[in-house]
Amino acid sequence: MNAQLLSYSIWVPIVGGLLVLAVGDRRAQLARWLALLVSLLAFAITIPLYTGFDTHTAAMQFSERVAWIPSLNIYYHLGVDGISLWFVLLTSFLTVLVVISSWRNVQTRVAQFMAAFLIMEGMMIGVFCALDAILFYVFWEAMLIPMFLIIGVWGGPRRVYATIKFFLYTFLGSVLMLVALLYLYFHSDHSFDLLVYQHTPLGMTAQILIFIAFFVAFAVKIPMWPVHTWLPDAHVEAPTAGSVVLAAIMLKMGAYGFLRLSLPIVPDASHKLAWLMILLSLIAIIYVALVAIVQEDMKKLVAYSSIAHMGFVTLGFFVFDSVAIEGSIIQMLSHGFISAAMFLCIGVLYDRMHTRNIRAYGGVANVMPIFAALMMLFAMGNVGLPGTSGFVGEFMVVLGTYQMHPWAAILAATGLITGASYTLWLFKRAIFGGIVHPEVAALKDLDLREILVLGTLAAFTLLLGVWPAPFLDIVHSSVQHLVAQIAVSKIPA
Amino acid sequence: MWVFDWLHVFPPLVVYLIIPLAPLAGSLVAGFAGWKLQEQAHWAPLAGVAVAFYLALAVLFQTLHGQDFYGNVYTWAVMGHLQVPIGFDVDSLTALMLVVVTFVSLCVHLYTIGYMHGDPGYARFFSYISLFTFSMIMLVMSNNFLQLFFGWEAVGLVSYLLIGFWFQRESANVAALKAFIVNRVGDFGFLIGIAAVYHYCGSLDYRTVFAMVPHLVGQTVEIIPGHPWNVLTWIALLLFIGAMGKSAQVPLHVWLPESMEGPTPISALIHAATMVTAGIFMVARMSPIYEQSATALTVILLIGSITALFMGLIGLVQNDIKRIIAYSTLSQLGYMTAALGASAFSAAIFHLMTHAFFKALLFLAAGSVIHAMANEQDIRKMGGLRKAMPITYITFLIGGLALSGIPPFAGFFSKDLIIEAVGLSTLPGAGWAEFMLVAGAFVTALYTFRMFFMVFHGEPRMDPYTRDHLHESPWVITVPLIALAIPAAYAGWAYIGPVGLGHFLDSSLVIAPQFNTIGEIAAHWQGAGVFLVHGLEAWPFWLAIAGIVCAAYFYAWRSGLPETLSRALSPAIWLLQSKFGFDAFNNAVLVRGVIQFGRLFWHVGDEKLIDGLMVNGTAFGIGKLALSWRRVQTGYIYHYAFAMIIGLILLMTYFVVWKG
Amino acid sequence: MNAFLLHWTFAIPEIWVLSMACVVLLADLYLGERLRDVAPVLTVLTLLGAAVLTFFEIGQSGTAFAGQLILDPFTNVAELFSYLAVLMVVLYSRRYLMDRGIYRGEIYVLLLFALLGVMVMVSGGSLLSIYLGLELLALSQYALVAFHRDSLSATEAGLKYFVLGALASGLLLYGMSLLYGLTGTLDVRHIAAALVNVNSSNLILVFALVFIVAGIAFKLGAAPFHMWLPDVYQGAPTVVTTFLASAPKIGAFALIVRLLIDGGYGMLESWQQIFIALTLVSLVVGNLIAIAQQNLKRMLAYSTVGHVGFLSLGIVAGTAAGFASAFFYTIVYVLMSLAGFGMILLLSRAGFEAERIDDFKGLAQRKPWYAFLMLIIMFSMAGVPPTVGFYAKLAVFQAVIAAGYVWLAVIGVLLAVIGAFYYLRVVKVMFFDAPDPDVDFENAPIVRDDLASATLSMNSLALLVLGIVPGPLMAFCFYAMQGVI
Amino acid sequence: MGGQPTLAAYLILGAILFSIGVVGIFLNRKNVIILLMAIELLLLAVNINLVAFSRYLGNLEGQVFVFFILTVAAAEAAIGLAILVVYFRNRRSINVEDIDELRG
Repeated sequence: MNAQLLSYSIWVPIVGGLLVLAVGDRRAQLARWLALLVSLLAFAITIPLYTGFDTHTAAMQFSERVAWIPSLNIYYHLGVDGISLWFVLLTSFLTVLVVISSWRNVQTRVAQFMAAFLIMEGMMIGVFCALDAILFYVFWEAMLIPMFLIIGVWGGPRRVYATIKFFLYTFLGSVLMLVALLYLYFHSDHSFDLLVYQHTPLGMTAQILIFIAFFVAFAVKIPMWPVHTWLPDAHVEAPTAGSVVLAAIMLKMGAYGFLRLSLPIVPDASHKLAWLMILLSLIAIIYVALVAIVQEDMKKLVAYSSIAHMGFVTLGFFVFDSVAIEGSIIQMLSHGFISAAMFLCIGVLYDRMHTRNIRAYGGVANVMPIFAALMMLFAMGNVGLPGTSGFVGEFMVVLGTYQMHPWAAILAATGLITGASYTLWLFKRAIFGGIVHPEVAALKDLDLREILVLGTLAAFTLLLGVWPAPFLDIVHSSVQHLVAQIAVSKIPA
Repeated sequence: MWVFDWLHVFPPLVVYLIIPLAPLAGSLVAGFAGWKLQEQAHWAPLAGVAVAFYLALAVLFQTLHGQDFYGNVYTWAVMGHLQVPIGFDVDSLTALMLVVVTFVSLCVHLYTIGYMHGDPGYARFFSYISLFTFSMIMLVMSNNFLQLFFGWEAVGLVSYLLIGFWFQRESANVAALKAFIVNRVGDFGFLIGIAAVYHYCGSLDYRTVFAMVPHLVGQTVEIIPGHPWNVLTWIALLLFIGAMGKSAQVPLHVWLPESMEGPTPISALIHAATMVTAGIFMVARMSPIYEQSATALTVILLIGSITALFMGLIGLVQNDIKRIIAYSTLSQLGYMTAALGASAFSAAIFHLMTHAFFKALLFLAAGSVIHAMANEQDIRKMGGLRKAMPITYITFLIGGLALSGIPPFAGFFSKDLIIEAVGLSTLPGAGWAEFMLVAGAFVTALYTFRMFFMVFHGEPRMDPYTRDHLHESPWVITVPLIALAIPAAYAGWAYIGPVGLGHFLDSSLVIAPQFNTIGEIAAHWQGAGVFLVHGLEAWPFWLAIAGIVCAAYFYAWRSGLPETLSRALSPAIWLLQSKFGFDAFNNAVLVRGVIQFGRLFWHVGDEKLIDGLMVNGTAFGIGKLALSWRRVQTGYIYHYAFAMIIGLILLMTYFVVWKG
Repeated sequence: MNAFLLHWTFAIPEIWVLSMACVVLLADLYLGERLRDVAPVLTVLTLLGAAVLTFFEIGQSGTAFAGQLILDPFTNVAELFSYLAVLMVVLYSRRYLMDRGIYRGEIYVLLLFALLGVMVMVSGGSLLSIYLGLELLALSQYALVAFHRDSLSATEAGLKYFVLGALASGLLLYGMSLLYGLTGTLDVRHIAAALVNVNSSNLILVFALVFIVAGIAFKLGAAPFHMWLPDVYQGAPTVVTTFLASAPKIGAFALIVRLLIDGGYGMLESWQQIFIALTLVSLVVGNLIAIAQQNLKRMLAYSTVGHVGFLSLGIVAGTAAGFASAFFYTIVYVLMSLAGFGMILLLSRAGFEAERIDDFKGLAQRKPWYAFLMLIIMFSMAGVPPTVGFYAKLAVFQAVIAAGYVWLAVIGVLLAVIGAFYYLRVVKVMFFDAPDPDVDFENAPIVRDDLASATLSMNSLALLVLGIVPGPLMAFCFYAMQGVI
Repeated sequence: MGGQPTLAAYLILGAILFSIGVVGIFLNRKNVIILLMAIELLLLAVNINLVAFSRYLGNLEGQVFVFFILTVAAAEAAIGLAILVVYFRNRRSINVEDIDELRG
């Protein structure tokens, strides 16, 4: 069992998803329970990854390697290290919550909905585990299909525009990555192994071109300014669960791509273009945060705030400091919890009121105190308050960035102010205040199921904030290794 | 002391741990079980804070005997090569702060039982104030910058929650938001400061950092290329930006007056006695850093004295009882900051302590008045309350005298010490600072007693119903008033020696010899009595007396005069009423600017340029292209054949012409 | 045994198909109306028999009839896939033809003759046999396209196809005649040998190549020789369109293998240039114009042009791996087209062709299974993993990058993105739109055809399964091409 | 000069005939029958080429090829005319400009 743990993590949800699909939409309740069971099982499978993880090595663990397409020398090669482990766990964990949270608010084509999420879970875990370039790419792209359907079928009024934009944008980004991967194949003695790529010597021009190709793919996914405009649309139209997965996991893939591909494979180009990445990250932090402030749609606001938060992640990568990179990883993890929670909170409101316009609310705290308290916690996480997970990553990134570029750190730290502004202004307008609209007066507070979902996320938000050490311990060895790797030039003498 | 002896059975760390955790536990109980406990929700927080106070006293006695503590509880995180623990640094400064914080907090808890009785958010309120106590304790006990920042931000959070406690009120929400964001501006600088500390010292641990400081002297940094700055000045100023936010120094003071939207106990606890003093505490704690930078000290000195005078001036034209006290708080914080600038750290802490007592007292007394007046806060609608509320009257008077610096009340000693220290300071601008502080003494007395006379003396101006229902407050309110009045009266006399002149705090502070103003005073120290007598001959005392006399003349005997005066001085009054335009500037430039830029980026940048032009434009262009190319497919055979032949010919031409 | 008849056994599959085509013709003629099903059943048996016969030939190689026919792994593999393609067309066809009153034996006879043409092209070893195979295929196709005699669009399509097809044959032939004049032989292997001595910048040779490539491009449907393709695909009965998009593409690919690789590999540099041009134009034209289409058949026709552009990338590479990947792409394209047109076939009813994209509105709610299958097909065509369409693109991109044409690969992937748009539109219509009440699949008279449905399911699922396990199919295609260079 | 025409002359003739055929296909806007004739012209040009080369090379293969082409051309013409007939039945016209139902 232990040997194929990663395969099980990937395929159990996919097969389970197909089973759910087979149950059919007519037996909705059965489909829900089965989906819950599968997601729990999948989560249980990933837990031994954590308990059995060796924190002292940067090597890949739980590796599997089988020939897959011999004609092209493609392997089914899986493995996790400190960088990817948390994202595997985050994915399997959040899927459970997503299934529970969609228990009642999805009433049409239930089996298809649940199946899409389970299948997507498997693929997303696949992205984080894949060590073969083509395998990575396959999971990376395949994941688009379920998300495309989720937004398109269960989404809001402009769902078609949003989902096609989402798909084409990300597709456009990733095809160039494919070209780069193929190019690498011919410069690494016909191998698609990502670990081999990391040791492939490359000239500067090649590195820069590859970097740009990777950049387009990952920047779209993260998303970085100026290729971010698909995200607010996708979020606004996606159903709650879709937004959760999109924000909490999918955005992380782009960042993960930088860590797994860009930095170790083209270190010299990364150094050379770091200024650009830092610039774009800062624009994301400042510009996008300002845009977030003036939003009227709650989801759009949180979507823009996601972009701003991911700006810290990319900023942390490109200062090449271990504190900053670890901070970025923690920031990604934390954003996984907090953005998921924020979207779930908005979903809770949307389920009751069927609008996301901030003006339609006001005074929710009067009638939904438990909800207001939980959302306050997540809002504070979003603001980056110490003691919540949101603080740790931003703090580390600023600390690390200051080492290299004090100005960048100073500009990034303005996120402290703008983040507080848009989040709390949202809170003030929607949750606080007196009740203006009669519909709000009729709102019911959270039920047990919702408390369970949000409470779990709250627990993790606090845990990661109060004691990030266990989370960081997993990451150290791999990040140290990565930093050492980036420091060495790959340009052939 | 015998009452603390039994604590020896515990390891010291446990005792230190219980100090923050007891209020936290109280907060959690009130928060989670509040809906069930209802009117009984106060017991757990009260007990928690009482325990903390008791232990804080124990710790104070320990430190009196030289038993300091410096150690870690657990490793918060290991980041790269940086290990960040959560730990405690307990020395005399911390112990003193602990006692002040827990004592005021205990009083406020007690007072709240009566004041907030019947409020639907009763349990929530207790949960918040206990949480606040926890945060503040974490802040003062911290032994590293991260934990300091944690406490720093956490008090900001609770302050936000408490200002917006009555979340149905628009004004409260706005005030809360403003408080948080302005504090964040300060925290922004503070965070960068911490990052700089880490950069130059490689650690966030106080002792390690302080040990590194001597090595940094003379190092420079070019944040703006071509302008080398002293590293320590840079760090010190960044950290001070944080202090400006928390301790409401100009220009980051704007949140504090508005924070009076919160319930009165909060104004007493947070906005007088504890949270706002965090900045003062922090600078004192970082004295090893500040002492290395004359530039930073000068900036601090000037900002402090500007705040002290000009915020006091605004207090003159306010009519809301709480706002007057709030502006007085700003002004007093200015005094403390100025003391820091003059390297009179112990004087600042001493004033912090006395101020905590008398300002909490004033706030609670004001709360008592407001309570009696059925939530009326406008002093123009009060008057003659002294008969109905004797205890409140007496305690308020004690607080007022202390605030105005009339001997032998606490404020006199601490304030005079500060003015004297600033007078001795050799920093550039110290003369101006001294002038402003001395002038401030007059202003302080004037606005304090204007308020005092308008509230308690003269004709009652409230409506008849309220007048008939005036009453003294219940014991849960008056007991804290009395409890606070005692130290407000005697703490100055009793503690100026040990606290104000620094023998007690010596171990916690570092003062460079060239800035040692307190040392100079201490060298000629002949006891509190002599200091008092000496003070009677100095300007500040007489100015304060003049202030009181003016106030009495204008507001008690010749109540028509202010009208005439204000007409005569209308431009000045207008300037004061508009609070020197800070709010107007912030709203018109900063807030509007941010929103305008946000809209610009959104509508023009995102929607028009990126989405409209690049994304949808590309899609639109491709679609157009497809439609037009489609027309090439005419359906006519001869066109199809023609296309084939053209293709053929082009290929042949290619080979003939280019390949030749 | 004389030299001419040496290895005549290599032609057994061709002989078997020819004989059986005659048998089917006669059987249908005499059994007439009463036993209509005899023709398709016999056809299926013919195909299975041919498969068995071909199967026995695997592993052998050589030439027969004095070099007229070549037997090598490519012959075997290409023929096997051609059988498979025709088999699926036959399995799909029955109900569609019945609904339109053209369920006659001739169509199966024509299919078998066309198949024979493909087989001869695949195994053709000389210009003569290749030409004969080509014409056999072409003439059968003209007849097939116009098979629905009462349909104006079918006959118009037939007419256009005929005229342009004849023109293309003429071009090809003209090129062949020049090649013959230069080398003095019709045998492709001798031509290859003779070309060694010809200066590669010989203008006549280059013209010959241009003409030949133009002919091939027409058969493949590469722009600018593609203009017949949309009209014919749209106008022909869908069964015929399905066929047109399957086996004949293998035949067209065989033209490349036999004429350009077996015969003209020495001239690689020259025709590589031509193919770069064709590839670029095809990619752009196919993928762009497809966006503007409302008719699904027509859209798939333009997408075919795009696919031809992609598969030509493998040919541009000019390496063994490149040709193998192009072949793999061809096979995958055939599988995808069979499924795509099969879907239209199955959803069509008497008096209703499910060929407008809007006809698929809300399919996911009415027939979720079909919608799911169509989803797979569309994503496979778009080249999104985990469908086999992705590996086809992967293989050609890999080959073209290996050959150093990174810029071509970049253009290719960008057009793949544009291409994805129109496939997505179909998915969008099926899954996101509400069903159109005017288009009612349920009320039209239904003749259940479980066999066809099962075939379609297998066909579409194969795209997914092959996407997860693409190794064997790819290995098979690589095996086929190993004997070629 | 004089006497036997050279190979080049035959090839030029072939090329001219071929060109006439091609031009006939795309310049003719009237009648489909003319298209059929133009196609025959194309094949004829090829045949001339092949025969000329065969003669010039002294190799019979080209002439054999010609016979096959002639046969195929006959079959092609038959099918072409058949299609034309069914088309005419449907459309009542064999005007080339009317064949534009399918386009775009």
